[in-house]
Amino acid sequence: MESVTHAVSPAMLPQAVPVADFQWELADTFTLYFFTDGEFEFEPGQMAMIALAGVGEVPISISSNPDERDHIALTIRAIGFVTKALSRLRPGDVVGLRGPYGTSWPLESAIDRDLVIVAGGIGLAPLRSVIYRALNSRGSFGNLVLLYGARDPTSLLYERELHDWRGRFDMEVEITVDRGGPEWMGDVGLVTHLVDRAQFNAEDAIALVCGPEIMMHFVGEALTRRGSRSENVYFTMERNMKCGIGLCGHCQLGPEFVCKDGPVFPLTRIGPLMGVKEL
Amino acid sequence: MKPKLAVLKFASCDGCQLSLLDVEDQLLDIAGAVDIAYFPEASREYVDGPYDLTLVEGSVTTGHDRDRLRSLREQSTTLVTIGACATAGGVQALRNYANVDDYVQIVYAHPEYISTLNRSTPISDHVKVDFELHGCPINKQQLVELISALLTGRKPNIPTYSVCVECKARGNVCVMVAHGTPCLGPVTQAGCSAICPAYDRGCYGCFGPAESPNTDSLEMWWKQLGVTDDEWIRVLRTFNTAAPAFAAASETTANREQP
Amino acid sequence: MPYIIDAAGLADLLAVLAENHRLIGPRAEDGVIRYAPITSIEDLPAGWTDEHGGGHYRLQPRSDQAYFGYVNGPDSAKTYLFPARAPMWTYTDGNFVAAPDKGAPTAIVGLRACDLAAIAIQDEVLLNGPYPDSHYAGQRSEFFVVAVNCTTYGATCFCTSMGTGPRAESGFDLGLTEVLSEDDHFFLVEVGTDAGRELLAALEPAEATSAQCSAGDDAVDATARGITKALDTTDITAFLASNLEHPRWSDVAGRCLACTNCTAVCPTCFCTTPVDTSSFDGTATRERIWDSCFSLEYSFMGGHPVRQSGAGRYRQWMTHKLGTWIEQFGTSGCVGCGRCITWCPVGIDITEEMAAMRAGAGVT
Amino acid sequence: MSRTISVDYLARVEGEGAMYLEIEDDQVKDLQFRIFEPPRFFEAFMRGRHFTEAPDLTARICGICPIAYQMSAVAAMEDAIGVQVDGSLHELRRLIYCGEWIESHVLHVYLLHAPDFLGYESAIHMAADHKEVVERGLRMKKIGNDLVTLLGGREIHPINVRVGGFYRTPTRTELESLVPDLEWGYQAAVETARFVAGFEFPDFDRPYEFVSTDNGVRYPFMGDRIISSGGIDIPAREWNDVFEELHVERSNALHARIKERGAYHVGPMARYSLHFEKLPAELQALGHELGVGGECRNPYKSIIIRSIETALAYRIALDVIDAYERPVAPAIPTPAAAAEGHGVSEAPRGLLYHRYLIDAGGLITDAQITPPTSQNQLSIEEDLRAYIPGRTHLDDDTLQWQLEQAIRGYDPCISCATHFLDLTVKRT
Ligand SMILES: Cc1cc2nc3c(=O)[nH]c(=O)nc-3n(C[C@H](O)[C@H](O)[C@H](O)COP(=O)(O)OP(=O)(O)OC[C@H]3O[C@@H](n4cnc5c(N)ncnc54)[C@H](O)[C@@H]3O)c2cc1C
Ligand code: SF4
Ligand code: SF4
Ligand code: SF4
Repeated sequence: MESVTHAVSPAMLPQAVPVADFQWELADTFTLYFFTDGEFEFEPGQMAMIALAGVGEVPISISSNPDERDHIALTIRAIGFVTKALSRLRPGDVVGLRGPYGTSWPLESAIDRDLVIVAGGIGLAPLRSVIYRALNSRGSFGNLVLLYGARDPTSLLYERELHDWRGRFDMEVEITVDRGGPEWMGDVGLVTHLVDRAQFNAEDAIALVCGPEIMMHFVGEALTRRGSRSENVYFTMERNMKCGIGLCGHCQLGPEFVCKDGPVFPLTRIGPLMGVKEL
Repeated sequence: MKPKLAVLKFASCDGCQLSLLDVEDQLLDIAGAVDIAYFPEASREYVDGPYDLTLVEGSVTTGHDRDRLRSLREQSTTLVTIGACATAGGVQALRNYANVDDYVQIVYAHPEYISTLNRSTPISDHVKVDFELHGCPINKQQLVELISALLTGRKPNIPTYSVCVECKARGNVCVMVAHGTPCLGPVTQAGCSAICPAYDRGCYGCFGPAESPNTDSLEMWWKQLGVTDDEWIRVLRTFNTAAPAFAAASETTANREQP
Repeated sequence: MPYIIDAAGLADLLAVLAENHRLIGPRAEDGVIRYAPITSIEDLPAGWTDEHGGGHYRLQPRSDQAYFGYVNGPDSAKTYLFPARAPMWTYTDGNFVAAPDKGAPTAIVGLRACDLAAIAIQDEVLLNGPYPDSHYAGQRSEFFVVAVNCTTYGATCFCTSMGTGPRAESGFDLGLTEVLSEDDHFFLVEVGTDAGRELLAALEPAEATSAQCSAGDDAVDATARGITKALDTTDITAFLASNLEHPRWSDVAGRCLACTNCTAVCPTCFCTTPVDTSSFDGTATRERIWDSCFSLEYSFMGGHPVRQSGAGRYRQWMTHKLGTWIEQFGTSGCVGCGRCITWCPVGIDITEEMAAMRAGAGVT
Repeated sequence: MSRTISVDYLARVEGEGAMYLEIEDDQVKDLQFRIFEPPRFFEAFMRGRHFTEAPDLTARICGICPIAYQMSAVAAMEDAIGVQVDGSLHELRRLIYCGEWIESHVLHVYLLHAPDFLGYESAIHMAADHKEVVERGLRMKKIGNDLVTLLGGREIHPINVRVGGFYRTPTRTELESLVPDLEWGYQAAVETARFVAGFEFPDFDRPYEFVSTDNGVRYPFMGDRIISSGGIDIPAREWNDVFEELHVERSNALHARIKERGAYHVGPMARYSLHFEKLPAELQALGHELGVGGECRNPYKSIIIRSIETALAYRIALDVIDAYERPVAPAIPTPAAAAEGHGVSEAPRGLLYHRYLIDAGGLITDAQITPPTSQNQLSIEEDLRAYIPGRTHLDDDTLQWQLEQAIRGYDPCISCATHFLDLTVKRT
C-alpha cells in the first residue's frame, strides 16, 4: 500500500505506508508526511497511531491541513525510544499507521464567535490543523487569536506558518518565550499573560488549549479570570496510550478514556479530574 | 559496520555469560549481527575497544578490578550489567555483613596472599550503568531481548514488576495462597517466568527486588505462615543481599530482634 | 420446564460435547480446582470442594461425591477467552499481517453465574464498542457454555450484592443444577439457547418433576441465604468519585503488594500492553499481554509513571472496578466472585476496603 | 637461550586465570599457573545458613556445573542427617546429572577445545568454515540443557533440587517428550567421538594417579567411596585423612594433593580409566576403535573421552526414562540433626567433595568444598613442566597455543577453584 486509507480490520492492525517526506522542524522535532488515498478524512484534534515494526507504536496528533486531502502530516518530538527511532526515518521507509482516532476540536460551536487558540511548545502541532480549518472558512468566526508560548526562540514550531499568520489582518498572533536571548525582540513570560491582553470577547469565545498539563491548568485559570465560561474551554489531554481505541485500558483518567472520550475534552469534564493527584 | 560486543567478568560464577552460549538456537544469528570483539570465555581473539555494547558479569571485590572497570567504562558506549553479582553484588556480598579478614582465614591457610576489598559491590557503585539485567542467573531470553532491542532501538522489554505477573500469566497456581508455601514473588522482579512456583516451590528472590517492593507487608504475611525472623532475614540475604530494598528489609527485621 | 439427567446422562453430555469441541471443565489439580482440558466425567472433581478466605485457598475432600461441589478456582472463562498472551501481528516483507485469531470451538463446563456475568461484561467492553477486539471475538464466536448453579459457596463470595448470582439467569447454552441427597443424585438442565436445545435433544432427557425442580431451587436459595459477605453498592460511583482523597487509600497501600494478582484473577479485568519483538532476520511481531493498573509502567508518560504511589494504583483499580466502570460501560466491573480476595497473597478484601471507606475509617 | 611465555588472561576457560613460564635452554625454570579470580568465600558465608540452603547457595559457585554442586551438597547433607534418597528419586538425580554432563562436555568439546585442534580462535570463527559441525554441537548441547531445564526448572542454577529429593517430579509423559532428541544425541555423540579422534594429538602420555568417585556398580555420577589407580579405596568421609589442600602464594585457589604423594588427576580420563569395564559394551568397543582402549593418559586426548562420556550420558538418560515411575512424593522428610556429613559426586570436570558440620537447629557451622580444578592444579603444572623438554624448537606462538590447549584439556573451572588463569612463558 502506498497511501493511507480508511479503517482496516482487525482494528489494531496497522497499514504499511511509506514515508513520503521528512522535515526537521527543530533540533528535536520533525514532521513526517504520508500520501493519502483522497478518501481518508480526519477532524482537527484527532490522532493517529504510528508504529515502527519491532520498535513500538505511539499516538501522534495529525497536524496537517484537513482540507488538503492528498496527504497528512505528523509532527513529532523525539523524546523516547519510539519517537527517536521515528526521527531516523527517511522517505520511502515503511511505518504502520492506524486512525484517525478520538474526539476533535469543536469548531462548529465557535461559529460566529471569537476563537482563541492557546498552545504551549509541541502543543501547537495538534492545533495547526484546526487553525488551517478555521482559516479555510475564516468568515464563519469572529476574532481569531493564536497565543503561543515556547521555551525559547529556538523552540518555536512552524516558523513559516507563524510568519504567514502574523502577516494576516484577520488573525491575531501573540508569541512569548520563557527565556528570550539577545536577538529576541518579542514577549518574554508565560503564555497566561497573553491571555490577559489578547483581543477576544471572553464571555462568549471558544478557547482551544494544548500544551503541558500544568500550562493548560494555568491558561484555564486565566481564561476564567477574564470571564470565559468553562464549557467553552477545551483541552487536549495526554495519557499513556497503547491501543488508541479504548481496549487496552492505559489512558484512563477517572471515567474517561483519553483515546476515545478525548483527547479533546471540555474543561467542564476534565477540569475536576486534572486536579486529582495520580488520577 | 557491525556493533562491537565485549563480554567479560569480575567476581562471579560465569553462569550469566554462559547464558549467551546457552542460546543455542540464536547464537550464530547473534554472532552474525554483532562483532564479538572480546569474549575470553568463548574466544582467544582480543579486539581492542571501544565497544558498542559491553556486557559485564560479576561484582567488584578488589582494587584492581575497580580500576579495570573504570577503564572498561571509558571504552564502552553502552554498558549493561548481567546478573545479580554485577547488578547487586551477588551472593559474595554476604561478606558485607562480616569481617572479611575472618572469611579469608576460614578459607585460606595463608591469608596474607589474598587481596580483596571488604565489600562486594555492584558495578553501578563505581561507574555509570546503562542497563541492568537482574537474575541469578539472568534469563537468557531476556539477554537476547536486550541485545535485539538495543540493535533495533527498541525499549528493551524487561519489565520491573513482580514475579506474580509472570506467575499468573504462566498459569501457575499461587503456592502461597493454595499451598501455604512462603513465596518471595510479590516483591521480586519478574524475568525468570516464575519458575519456582511452577515447580511447587516458593520464589526465593534470585531476580532481586521488584519495583516498589512492599517487603513489610509480605513479611507480616510470611510470619503468619510460620516463618521465623531468622528465616526471613536469610531469604533476603542471598543472591541480592546488597540490593537496597532487600538489605533494608533484612536490617529492619534484624534490628527489631534486638530489644 | 427443566429436564433431568443423572450422572450417566452428564457423562453422555460431555461425550457429545467432546466430539466437536475442545472440552474444558473443572478438575482438581495442583491443589486447586482448575478449568482445564478434560476428556470425560472421570476428570471432574467429584468429592472435592474448596475452602476460601482472604489470601487463603485449600482443596478439601467433601463427604459426598458431588461433581460441582466446589466454588471456584483461580481460572475463569477469561483464561480461554482472553488469555494472558495473544498474538496481534507479524511484520514481514514490508507488510503487517494480522495474526490468526480464530479460536478452536470450545465447550466449557462448570461456569458459575458470576462467571457468566463476567463474560457479559467482557463482551460489552471488548465487543460492543466501535472497535471490537478481534482476538476476543475469535475466541468468543464458538464458545459453548454449560453453566452450573451454585449449590455451595465460599467465604469470599458476594455475588448476591452485585446482583449476579448464585443462580445463572442467562449467558449459558445449558444450565445445570446438581441435586444430591441421601438417596438421589441428579442434574436439572435448563436450556439457554437453540444450540443447547439441539445438543440436549440427543440425550433424550426426561422433563423434571416439580418436586425435582424445587429441590434444585431450594439448594440454590440456600446458597443465596448462606452468603454473608456483602458490598454496599448504593450510589457507589458518586461515593467513590467524591472520596478520591480518602485516607483509606494510603492505609490499604500499606498492605497492598501491587503484585497484580487481583487483576490477573479478576474475570473482567481487560488491560493489556503490546510487546514488540524483532528477530535478527528483520521480521517483527507484536503480541499483547495482560497488564495491570498496579504496575508502574502502566501509567508511564513523559518520563515517569503518573501513578507512583501504591495508594494511587490501588485507587485506580478499585474506583474503576466499582465506580467509573459503570459510567463507561453501564455495569459494574465487579461480579462478586471473590477471586481477588482469595488470591490476594496478603488477603486484601475489596468489600472490607469499601466498607471501611463508607464508615469513614482511615486506619484499621 | 632463555625465553618467557606469558598469557595474562587465559581464554576459553571458565573464569580468570593466567600462565607464566620461564624457559632456560630445554628446561622449565619457573612455571606458574595462576588463578587470580577474586575469592568469593563460600565456605565462610555458608556458616550460619540452614543446611537445606546448601544446594541453592553452592550452585552459585559455578554456572557451568551447578548440578554437581547441588548433588555433592545434598549427598553431604543427607549423609549428615542420616537419610537415604533412593529409587526413582535417585534415578532422577542421575538423569539431571546426565543433562549437565551433556551440556558441559559438549560446550567444552565443540566451543572450547575443538577450535584449538582445528586452529580457530573460537567456535564462532570455526562456524564460518565448519557450520554443520558447530550446529551439530549446538544441538547436542541444547538437548543437555533441555534435560536440565525440564528437571531443574532452568539450565543454570536449577531450582528444583533439594535435600531429600526434588520440589516437583516430572511426569512420565514430560520425560518421554525428550526421547527422540536423546536418541539423536546418542548417535551424534558417537559421531563426535569419531570426529575428534581424527584430530592430531601430540605424543604425550603422563603417569597420573587417577582418582574418582565410586559406587561399586555403575559408572559414577554419585557414590559413597573414593578410589584411585594408586590403590586408594576409602569411604568419602575419610577424605581429609588422605587428601590435603595447600595454599600457595601465586594463586587464589587452594591446591589439593594426596598426602605425602602429591599430584593426582580427576575428571573424564580418571573416570574412564578407572571404570572402563562399567561402560556399555558398545562404548567400550568405541573406545577400542578410537585407539584409547581401556585407559587414556594423554591430556590432549581428553576430548575423545569427553565425547564418549557424552554418548554415555545420553544412553543413561534414555535408560532412566525408560524405567521411570513417578515417585509417590517429590522428596523424603529431612529432619535436622547435629552431625558431620560428607558428599562426593562427579562434576563433568571431576570429583567434587563437600563436607559440612551442622548443629541441632540445622545451621551450618563449618563447610569445606574441594572442586575438581583445585585438585587438578598440581597435575596441570606438572603437565606443563613435562611438555617443554624436546619442544623448545617451537616458536612462542605455537608453544603458547599448545600449552594453553593442554590446560584447556582439563576444562578447568576457575570460578570453581576460587573459591582459580593468565599465561606467561618466559624463556631465558
Ligand atoms: C493523544 C495524544 C496525541 C499526541 N500527539 C503528539 C504529537 O502530535 N507530537 C508529539 O511529539 N507527541 C505527541 N504525543 C506524545 C507522544 O505520544 C509521546 O511523546 C510518545 O508516546 C513517546 O513515546 P517514546 O516511545 O518515544 O517515549 P518513551 O519515553 O520511551 O515512552 C515509552 C512509552 O510510554 C508511553 N508514553 C510516554 N510518554 C507518553 C506521552 N506523552 N503520551 C502518551 N504515551 C506516552 C508510550 O506508550 C511510549 O511508547 C501525543 C500523545 C497523545 C496521548
Ligand atoms: S506463587 Fe508467588 S509469585 Fe506466584 S502469584 Fe503466588 S505469591 Fe505471586
Ligand atoms: S521464582 Fe524467584 S527464585 Fe525462582 S527462579 Fe524466579 S526469581 Fe528466582
Ligand atoms: S473485583 Fe474481585 S470480586 Fe469483583 S469480579 Fe473482580 S475478582 Fe471478582
